[in-house]
Amino acid sequence: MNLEVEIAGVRLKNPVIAASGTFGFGREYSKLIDISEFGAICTKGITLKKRIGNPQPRLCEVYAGIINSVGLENPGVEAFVNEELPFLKGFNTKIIANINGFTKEEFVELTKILGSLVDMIEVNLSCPNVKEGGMAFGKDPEKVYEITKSVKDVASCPIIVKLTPNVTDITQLAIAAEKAGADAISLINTVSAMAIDIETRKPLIKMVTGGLSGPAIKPIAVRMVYECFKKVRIPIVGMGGIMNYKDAIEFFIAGATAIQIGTVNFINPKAVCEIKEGIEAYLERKGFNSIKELVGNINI
Amino acid sequence: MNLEVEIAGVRLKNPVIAASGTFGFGREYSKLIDISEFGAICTKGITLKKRIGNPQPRLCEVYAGIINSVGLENPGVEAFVNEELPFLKGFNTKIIANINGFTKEEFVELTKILGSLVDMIEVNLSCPNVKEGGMAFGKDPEKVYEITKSVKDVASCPIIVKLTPNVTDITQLAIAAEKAGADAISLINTVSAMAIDIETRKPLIKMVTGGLSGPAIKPIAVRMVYECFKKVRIPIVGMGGIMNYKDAIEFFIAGATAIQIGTVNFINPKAVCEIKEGIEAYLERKGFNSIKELVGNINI
Amino acid sequence: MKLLEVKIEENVMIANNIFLLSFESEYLAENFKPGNFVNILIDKESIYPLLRRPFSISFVEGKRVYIGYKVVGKGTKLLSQKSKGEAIDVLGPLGNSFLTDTFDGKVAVIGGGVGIFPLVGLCKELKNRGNKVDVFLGFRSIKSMFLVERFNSICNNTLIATDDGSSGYKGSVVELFKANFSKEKYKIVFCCGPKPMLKAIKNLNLPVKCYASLEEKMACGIGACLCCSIKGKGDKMYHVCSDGPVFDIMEVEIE
Amino acid sequence: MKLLEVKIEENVMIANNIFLLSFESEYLAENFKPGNFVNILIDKESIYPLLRRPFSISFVEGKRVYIGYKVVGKGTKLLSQKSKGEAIDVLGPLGNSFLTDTFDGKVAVIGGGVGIFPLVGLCKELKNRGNKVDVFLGFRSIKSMFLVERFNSICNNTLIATDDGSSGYKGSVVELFKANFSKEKYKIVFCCGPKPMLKAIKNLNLPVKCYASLEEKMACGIGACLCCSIKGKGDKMYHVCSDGPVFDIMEVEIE
Ligand SMILES: Cc1cc2nc3c(=O)[nH]c(=O)nc-3n(C[C@H](O)[C@H](O)[C@H](O)COP(=O)(O)OP(=O)(O)OC[C@H]3O[C@@H](n4cnc5c(N)ncnc54)[C@H](O)[C@@H]3O)c2cc1C
Ligand SMILES: Cc1cc2nc3c(=O)[nH]c(=O)nc-3n(C[C@H](O)[C@H](O)[C@H](O)COP(=O)(O)OP(=O)(O)OC[C@H]3O[C@@H](n4cnc5c(N)ncnc54)[C@H](O)[C@@H]3O)c2cc1C
Ligand SMILES: Cc1cc2nc3c(=O)[nH]c(=O)nc-3n(C[C@H](O)[C@H](O)[C@H](O)COP(=O)(O)O)c2cc1C
Ligand SMILES: Cc1cc2nc3c(=O)[nH]c(=O)nc-3n(C[C@H](O)[C@H](O)[C@H](O)COP(=O)(O)O)c2cc1C
Ligand code: FES
Ligand code: FES
Repeated sequence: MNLEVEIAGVRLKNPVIAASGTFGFGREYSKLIDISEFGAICTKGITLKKRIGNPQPRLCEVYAGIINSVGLENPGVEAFVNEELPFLKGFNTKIIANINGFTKEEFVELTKILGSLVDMIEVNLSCPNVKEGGMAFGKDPEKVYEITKSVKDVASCPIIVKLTPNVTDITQLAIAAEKAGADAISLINTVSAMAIDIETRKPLIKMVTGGLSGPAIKPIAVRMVYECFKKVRIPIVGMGGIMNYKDAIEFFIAGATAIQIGTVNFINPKAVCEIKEGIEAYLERKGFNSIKELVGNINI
Repeated sequence: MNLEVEIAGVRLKNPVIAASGTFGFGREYSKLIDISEFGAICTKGITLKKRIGNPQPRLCEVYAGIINSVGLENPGVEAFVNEELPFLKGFNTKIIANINGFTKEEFVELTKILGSLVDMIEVNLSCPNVKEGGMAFGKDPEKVYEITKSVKDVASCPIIVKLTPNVTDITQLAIAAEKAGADAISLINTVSAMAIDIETRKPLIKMVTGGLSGPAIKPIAVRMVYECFKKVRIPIVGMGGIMNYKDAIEFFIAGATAIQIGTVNFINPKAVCEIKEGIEAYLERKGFNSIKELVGNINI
Repeated sequence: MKLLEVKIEENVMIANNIFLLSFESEYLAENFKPGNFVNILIDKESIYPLLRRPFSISFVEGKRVYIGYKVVGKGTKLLSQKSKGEAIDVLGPLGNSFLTDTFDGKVAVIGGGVGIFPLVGLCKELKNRGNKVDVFLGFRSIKSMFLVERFNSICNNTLIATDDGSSGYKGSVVELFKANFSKEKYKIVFCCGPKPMLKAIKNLNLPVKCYASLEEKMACGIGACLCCSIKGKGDKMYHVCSDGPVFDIMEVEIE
Repeated sequence: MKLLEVKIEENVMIANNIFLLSFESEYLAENFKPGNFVNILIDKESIYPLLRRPFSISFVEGKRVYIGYKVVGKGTKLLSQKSKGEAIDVLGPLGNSFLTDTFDGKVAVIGGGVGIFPLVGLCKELKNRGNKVDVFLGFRSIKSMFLVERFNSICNNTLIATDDGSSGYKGSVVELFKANFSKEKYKIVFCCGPKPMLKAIKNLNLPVKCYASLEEKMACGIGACLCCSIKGKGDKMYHVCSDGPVFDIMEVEIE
């Protein structure tokens, strides 16, 4: 069964990608599974300078999901390039660098540095856990356009723009990204959320609100992928709450060319293998010849 | 323990309200529980004319939630007044009429008819399951202002404005409603969502998308209540995924003066009693004298 | 109707993936009418599955209430894993019931798949009331048959149709029924089964009354949420849970 | 570290709400070092609880691995309901370990609440290496005590503190330790317990090295998600799951 997909000329041997921030730089999981199983690995969010991230607590569990507020802790782009990238390159998988700027210039700078070193860049315009940049930019279609355009101008690799679900109409962001020349969009980043410890009356996340991921957000993500699929022609990378192959199939039918899996890695590090096998068996059972035939193939 | 709360001069003997659309007009549940247990009952959404609602399927289950697309099936305001209201009036609980217009004039008309007959009116500017009116209005702060103002001009009872979570910034809607004279706001209505049957590749909801309710949306709802509490001074009626007293307490701490319970009624019709008892025991255990002391009492 | 906490007496597989579950409830047994269903909360703490699950009451023996079900998803799988003595939360009896009079002539009862379950209680009652009852049962194959012995002992004739012909008539149970209809001159027809079967029966345009028990996805099960609505004639809306599940087949749209 | 599917051998309550669970795993037993923990997936199908739950390996006997835990929420409740023979999915061994050398003098080990569990394995190993070990254990009251006999049989001295004085010293285990410290001239200190306890120990500004096993909420347990970060000196960030859980108490911020 042919699981190969193509995003802006980059061939992924299968459509399952490790979601940014849930897989580090691959090092840790490589001790547990063969990380070449992934079609691509999206790195932890990278910034120009090293960041120590947000204070504790950064994580809490809610009904069918988790809220996190890591706040882009990362060693900075230089350390990434020198210490992490060489390791990642040792695997037979594509590398997507997830970049985060606090100004347009930072996005441009990161793109210049990384463009020739990685297979693709995912421009994170949707991090809910930083005060500036991230989602603050990403909610405004004009800003999405502006940053995407600036990044594209200097990019020597394809650009994926990652969108936030915390907006009235995500298709406006998708359209803005497409117009600005994005090669693909990815969605959804986490949903802004909050939980309170009723014993202490304190928020369970120190920063008060954080990003909700996991099964709880899946129906929101599927809806948004479907909405965007109707509005843009560039490939969509879908994610949000995928726990198994059935969830993954929903995203393809809704219009995703590839998918990312995040939270499930924490629970089941072998999810990538199970999801790939499940997709394959499904395609065979349903008489499809390739995963591409499934993309957006919805019966309305 | 004092569970009484007040919204715009209307005293509810306790802060637990049956959420619109999940409790019909009280008739069915009255066979199962004493519906006077509720501080108030919010009716199924009422329109000027009878509506047959959306085609089947209208319901599906997802991770920790359900998606519905009832589409405001209801007998129309006249039948409500003549056939349902007299029955509801027989109980020792406040009555909140949930009204739905497809134009501003319809909202005004409904308010004129119902203002003197019920204790409060909840203006539903957030139904995701109709093409016109509802959420289409409710996403735009200016429309929220306009409709709220028109309704307030003719209202002879307090007005609650029910807000949609499917926006970039719900506080703008809250502020608009407050400015226009709303006596309270209620949130959240359901989250726009979608699920697909992978065997048939058909959406599990005939209208393709529907409204997500239940535990999955709770952390989104708590966040929005907290955001609005910081921005408006009128009382907030909080809801979204409340399954038990612990969930309810989170909403009070986040800033809700009263809460509504919806989906949980289907699962546990006695939830109202359990939640009230739980709140009471919590307040005692924590040394509070009344539920009012808990509202917005968060430790940041 | 009441909210009842009952203890499972028995929960056994009677065919491939098909289970028969029983519990004692005087209240349900006394108030049961054929066609009624219950809405079962399989696990109080569970948020997935979240909703109650509706199942017809198959039949009643003394205080003992029987439910038959097929494992199709998360909820029924969990239910099948419950053992004797475990508690489940049952809301019922719900819905209307089949018309069970003494009819002036033979009665035909048609069932397909799990739609067969509620027909046990119906046939028992029809016989109690002195009717002659022929039952037509449709299965995939001989391997997926269940309760046939029980129908045999209740009804005048038990006619089987299987898709693969491994038992009885080869083909649809509706064809089998149709072939017998003109011959037997049934006075009234009752049916329950998958939508294509009910549609086929409706399309026969029978010259006698025909009542069908329908299914729709349900949230409340008592008429409050309006999730289970179906269209009647004109703009009449029925709620399968409270106006049904049994309807005059000509009065409702079956899609 | 490996993903292991193990079968529960024993899962018994050893004090009020405190359980001791064991399973066989040659791999874990061989690779275990005191301080290591495992990340347990209690139920594969569950979406609530969703994440794995981290527990220290308490001690090892032959191929048998022991975990002790307190029922505090949804996950531990579910775990406590598992019985012998049921499978759980265990990821481990994770994290670093306590320094277990042969020290030139007495060793003090301090534990409070469930923080006592990992100290069993630690004390065993310290004794194996020929150290003299005094262990200080803090409990609420005599009723909530556990594993004391076991420590008695391992350590040179087992000193108890209870909040209500129902057994041993009345007051905090840190006070008890402090009172003994000058007298006994411990060469090194190891501790595990609730944050206030660790903070109090840190505030003693001991003239010897002190290592503490810390807890933070964890998602991955292996250093990938960065949810469990704590601050070191300057802007150094440590990850409790992979750089820890054992840290030089003076090197990390304990809030
Ligand atoms: C009035 C009525 C009587 C029924 N009687 C029986 C019976 O006697 N025996 C039996 O085996 N089945 C019966 N069913 C169908 C039964 O309710 C479903 O098979 C069951 O709910 C499936 O639950 P699940 O969690 O295993 O499946 P899932 O597919 O995981 O369920 C997901 C959701 O879909 C709903 N659902 C799934 N299938 C159906 C269906 N066919 N009809 C209505 N809702 C459905 C579930 O209730 C749930 O909300 C009846 C349905 C209705 C409405
Ligand atoms: C390295 C490490 C070792 C541990 N060793 C033990 C042990 O040996 N014995 C023992 O009883 N407990 C131990 N804990 C704490 C244990 O992980 C929690 O008590 C447990 O996760 C609670 O799960 P729950 O579902 O019952 O509680 P819930 O409160 O429902 O859990 C909700 C979430 O909070 C997390 N959580 C809750 N309490 C803690 C805590 N104290 N530390 C970290 N995360 C927490 C859970 O993992 C889960 O993600 C250890 C924690 C860590 C980090
Ligand atoms: C702990 C954690 C850290 C994350 N960090 C990032 C990040 O650095 N950059 C980014 O674009 N998304 C980040 N995300 C979002 C995920 O990539 C993904 O969009 C989201 O979790 C939804 O997918 P899931 O439900 O499969 O986890 C993070 C998510 C989690 C749970
Ligand atoms: C079946 C169903 C029908 C609903 N109908 C209405 C409605 O008519 N008017 C309205 O304002 N909200 C309606 N709602 C939304 C609820 O009132 C509530 O805002 C939402 O379900 C979130 O609360 P919950 O998670 O407790 O259910 C409906 C919800 C459900 C599940
Ligand atoms: S299931 Fe709620 S009205 Fe029928
Ligand atoms: S728990 Fe993921 S880095 Fe520590």
